[in-house]
Amino acid sequence: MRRTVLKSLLATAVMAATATMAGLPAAYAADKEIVIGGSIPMSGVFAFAGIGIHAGIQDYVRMVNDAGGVEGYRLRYVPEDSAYAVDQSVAAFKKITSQNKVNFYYGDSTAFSKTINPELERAGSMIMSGASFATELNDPEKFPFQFIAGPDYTQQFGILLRYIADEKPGARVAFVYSDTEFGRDPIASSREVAQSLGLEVAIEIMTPPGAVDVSTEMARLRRARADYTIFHGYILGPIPEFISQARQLRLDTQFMGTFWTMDNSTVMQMGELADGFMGVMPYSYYYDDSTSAPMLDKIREMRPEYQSVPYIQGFLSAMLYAETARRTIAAGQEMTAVNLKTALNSIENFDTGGLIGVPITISGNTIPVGRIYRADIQAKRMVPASDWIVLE
Amino acid sequence: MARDTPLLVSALALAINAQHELAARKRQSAGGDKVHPGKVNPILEVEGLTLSFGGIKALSDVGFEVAPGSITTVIGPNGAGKTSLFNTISGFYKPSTGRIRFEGEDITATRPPARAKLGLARSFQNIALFRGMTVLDNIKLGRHTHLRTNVLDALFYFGRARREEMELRQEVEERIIDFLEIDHIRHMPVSVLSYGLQKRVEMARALAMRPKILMLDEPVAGMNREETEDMARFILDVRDEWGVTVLMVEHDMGMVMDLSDHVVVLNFGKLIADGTPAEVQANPEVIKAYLGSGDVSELRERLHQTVAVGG
Amino acid sequence: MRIGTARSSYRHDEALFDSRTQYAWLAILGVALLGFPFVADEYWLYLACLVAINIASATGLNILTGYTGLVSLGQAAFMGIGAYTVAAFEQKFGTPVLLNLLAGGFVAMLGGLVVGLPSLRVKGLYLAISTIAASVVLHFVFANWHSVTGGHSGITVAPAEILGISFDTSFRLYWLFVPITIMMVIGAANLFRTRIGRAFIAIRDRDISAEVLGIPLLRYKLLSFGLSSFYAGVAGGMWAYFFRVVTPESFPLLMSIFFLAAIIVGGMGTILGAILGAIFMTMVPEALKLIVGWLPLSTDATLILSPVRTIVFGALIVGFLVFEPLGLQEIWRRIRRFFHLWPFRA
Amino acid sequence: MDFDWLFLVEIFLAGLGAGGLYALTALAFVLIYKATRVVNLAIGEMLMIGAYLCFGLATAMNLPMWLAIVVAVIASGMAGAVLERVAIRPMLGESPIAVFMVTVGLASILVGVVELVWTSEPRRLPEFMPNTPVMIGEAFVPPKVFYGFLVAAALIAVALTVFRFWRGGVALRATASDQQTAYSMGINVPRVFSLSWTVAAMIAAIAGVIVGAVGGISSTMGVFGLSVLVVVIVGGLDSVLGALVAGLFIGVVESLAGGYLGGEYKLLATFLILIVVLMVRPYGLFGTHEIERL
Repeated sequence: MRRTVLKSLLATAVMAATATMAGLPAAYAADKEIVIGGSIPMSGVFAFAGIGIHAGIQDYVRMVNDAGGVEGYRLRYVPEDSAYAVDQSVAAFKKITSQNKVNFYYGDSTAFSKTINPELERAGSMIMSGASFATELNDPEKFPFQFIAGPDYTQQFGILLRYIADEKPGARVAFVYSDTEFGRDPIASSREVAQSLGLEVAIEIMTPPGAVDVSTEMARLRRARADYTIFHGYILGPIPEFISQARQLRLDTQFMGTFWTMDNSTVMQMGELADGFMGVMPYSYYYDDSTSAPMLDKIREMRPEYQSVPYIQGFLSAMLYAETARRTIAAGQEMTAVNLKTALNSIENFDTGGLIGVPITISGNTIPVGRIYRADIQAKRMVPASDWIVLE
Repeated sequence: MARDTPLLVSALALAINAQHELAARKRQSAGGDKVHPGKVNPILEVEGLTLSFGGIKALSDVGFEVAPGSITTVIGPNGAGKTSLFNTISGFYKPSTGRIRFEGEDITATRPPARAKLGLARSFQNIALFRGMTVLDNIKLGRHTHLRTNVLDALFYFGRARREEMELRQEVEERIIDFLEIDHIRHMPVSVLSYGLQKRVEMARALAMRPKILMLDEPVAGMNREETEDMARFILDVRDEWGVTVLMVEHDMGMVMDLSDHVVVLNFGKLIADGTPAEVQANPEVIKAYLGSGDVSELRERLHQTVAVGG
Repeated sequence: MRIGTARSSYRHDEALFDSRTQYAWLAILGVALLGFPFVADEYWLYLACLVAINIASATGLNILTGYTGLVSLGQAAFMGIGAYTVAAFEQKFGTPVLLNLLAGGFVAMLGGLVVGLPSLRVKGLYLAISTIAASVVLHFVFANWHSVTGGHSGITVAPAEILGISFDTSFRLYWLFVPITIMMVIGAANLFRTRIGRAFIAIRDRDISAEVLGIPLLRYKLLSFGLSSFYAGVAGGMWAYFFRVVTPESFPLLMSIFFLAAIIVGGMGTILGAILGAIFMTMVPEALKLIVGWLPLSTDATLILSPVRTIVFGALIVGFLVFEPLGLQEIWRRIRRFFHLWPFRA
Repeated sequence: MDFDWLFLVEIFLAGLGAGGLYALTALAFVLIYKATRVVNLAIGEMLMIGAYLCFGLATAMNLPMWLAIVVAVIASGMAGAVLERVAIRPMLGESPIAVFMVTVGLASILVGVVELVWTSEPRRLPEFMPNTPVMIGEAFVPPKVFYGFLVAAALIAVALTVFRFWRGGVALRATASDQQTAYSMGINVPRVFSLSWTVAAMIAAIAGVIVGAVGGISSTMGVFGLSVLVVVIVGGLDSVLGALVAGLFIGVVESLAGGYLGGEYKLLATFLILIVVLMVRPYGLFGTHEIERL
């Protein structure tokens, strides 16, 4: 008697445990759906980007579903906060992929993209993009199921350098970057790019993470007499201090930045110092109305207040996921990683509805397009300083 | 100061109570062949020891010998340098001059762990038991230098480690724990023990070190009469049954005069007397040192009381 | 209600587990560990592997900090040495997995010995700070010794392979990591049944007295450093096989603090403490996520997750130190004692 | 090519500027250590709290900058007192290592609180220092660094004077040399504890505002505390003079390493110095060596 009670108790416990672990959400998984998973850095040091990315993906998914989905499939977005920590991102990935049949995944960092890559190859059922623009990821051999929804960091430098070479042939440029993987990423390769464009790299200055005072670096920068100074590997960090000291010294150099520095709110935080600051941006800003951009109109309709560039990036990522899925389904193929990636790479002269001002083509793992913007402190906006630049 | 007064008090008490059990035991065990320092090869020789801390001399030119099988006691008023002397002998302090010889070998430059291995074991004045361990582990720790277990043995707990631990356990149980009558507390953490028991565990640990010479720093300080007598009995037994030489620092003059074969007196870091208990008691320097260090009239008064009670 | 068992021999008394009840529980634990991978999904297996790695490293730190009393804020850096060694061995020589893990342990041990060298001259907090210095120096080496460490982009590690089986899923890695961790934990437990463990505790409790009792301080402090960093090295090696990419930023100072927190929360100087602490601290972020998910808050609730986690992390350290310095294992012990006597005494 | 002397002078001055801030923060650290024997790893985070309070008051509450600084410093002092009462006082008599770990936990809590209130996005303090370049001879010194140094130097001078002549300072020194004796002499030791944390938090807050003005504020600015840790170890945990000398020294060394070797060598250089000092003079250049007893 007692034994049977124990047995049934045990059985219940085991069943309960199994049910919890197997994850109940899978229960309502319909067969006609496309799942977008995401390790989104909604908290932690990268939260400002994560929040935007999250909203962007969410909005696009809602928009598509409201319009009837993709070829009869509904999009489902399953995000999980990663706090921008690799172990938690991976935990989120495992959790989401074990409880859902995921087709697309959004990762939060270079480290995560690299860590999860073998897992992607093994799973062979999904492709991934993310918040990382690392040059290393732009290698279809090593990262066959990943892509970057924009230009990688070296390409961003390439766009800046191309602009510089056009504006002032033979100019001297300085690279100022942080001592992180992020900061070091494009430096070595861009040195060569600069050379091939006939530019001279006057100095490369690395700043330690969390550096407070940049006077020492400024003393070096000043002596390099660079015409252009490109910052990379920072969000905001020491950039304003550099600019402020340069102003005091009446240093004649044009300061420039890359994607993560270039959000409107980030640049405008610099206040007066931001005036004339330039940089590369692969997407149109929320308020950009220079050309007709139906997608931007829709975004502005959904969200009347300013949306950050990570929002646009997330939105565009979701758009590319959907387009990839559409092409795969339309071709009557199964949604495997190989087929999805092939479909993605078939995207050519694709109209993003103005998110990027020119039709895009995915070459390799990236979209090598961008535009130079300049900060207009009166309008508190970034205004285009060049046309769209497409790298070959 | 107060702790020094028992000299005369106890000496008197001793004189009155000549039938004291311990005294009887001692006479019995020491027998007729009273040990005379210098006649036999000493087990420990201290020679011209000087120790200074930033100009202050804790010991100056101290020299004496400890005969094997003897019970030698170092006495002296507070701050006389007794514990400094112990610390120097166990190697914790480095003397500026002088040497220490153990069984004829110069160990002045030997590191403390090596001295422990040679057979110098000690207890501490302010009890240095390891509070995070049980009584048993504290005692076992004493055997450290005589065990061979290395890291690999230990991690796998195979062969040597297991064998050694078993042998050690057996020996500790049978020879030390039983001997010192602490079997009831063997699994207790030392921190919950009474002062007297802690002192006893410290002695057990020192015994586990396979000592040739056992150095006890105030073994009965703070104990009541009964505990003191137990401890005195253990000290005698250690000498008689284990054949271990004892060197101790003690304030309880009754016990000192009872147990010791040989007494060394320090004052202000200097050796002022060195001889049998009787010789030392009669030494005017010693009396002066003790009287000079306290309130003479108070001492007299207490002497009177003791006599009154004793009589 | 349980009745104390009479011990028949010293061997029995010296055993790690002595009562029949304990063996029964051990058997249940064993069955649970064996059965777990078959009922758990990928996510739980992932967490199980992470917990195993963290237990191994926390146990190592516990030897050094919990038992020997030498505070180290370099545990993550030593894990880094192990991880890089494994990655480099795997990449350059393709040697067998277990050998790589051992090599990771040994190289980390060498690092530990060097860092431990100042431990005779400096003590306590000075030593803790010199381990921070070691972390900084090691980070620099990881980031700048390109030919071996691959600089900032690090090394990608091929999956562990034993007898043709590729350990590329959490399910398979579970069968690699859990036995290794169990062996390491048992090793640590054994250590404290012998003279070596006793010497460590003696050094922690009163190092100078220990010296007079025959324990050569420098040798044993170094030994403790060496063992602890060996554990960290092996754990780091497992980490490398688990995350499959090793970069200088994989092993931040915060990770060292995490391990210190784990042994404080779990209970310093007990084997069970390191285990409980590592499990607890690994699960806290996940649990917080669940709790925030359950709470009827708006979707923006996740935005406060990271700061809340940081606060909880600190609060756990402070809370345990102030209110329960003996850690979770003491709470566990009290619960057990309660049930031993139950229902006769509450 | 000629040796660029001006460059050397400029980075030397920049180093002194940073060193002044190190010295100031180290002073706060030593103050706590002397009075309470607590090695406070949260010193960098106390700095951060001061800077963020100032930021919050100046932006959200629109206070003028000078008032924001004053209020932030006072509030930081109160926060310091609270921390001491809640987390440090209960640890009286515990091992120094346990107390040290408490400060590690406190550091984490403070970071979390800042991220909760202000998010982890980096911020900039409103400009409040003169903006005209400062030239010493031909060498350019960034005005913020220059004025930051002046403020640090002035504060250190005030602190030293107070420490020397004011009654509370005397009590503090007495407590520092011997808690028991101080107790028996009728000094209110808990009050001294509380006072030292309050004052240290206030000093740290000022340092935080200056550091924030120079380099911006973020929830990771507590890293600054790591360099300060090196400073106090090199100078000797209990030596005010050591904190000052080592502060300037480390500042200059970091600057020289950054100027001539590159940014990645800054932290490396300071920590290598730390290791050398630990090996050669374990108790720092000016610290007191405690005699061990058996």
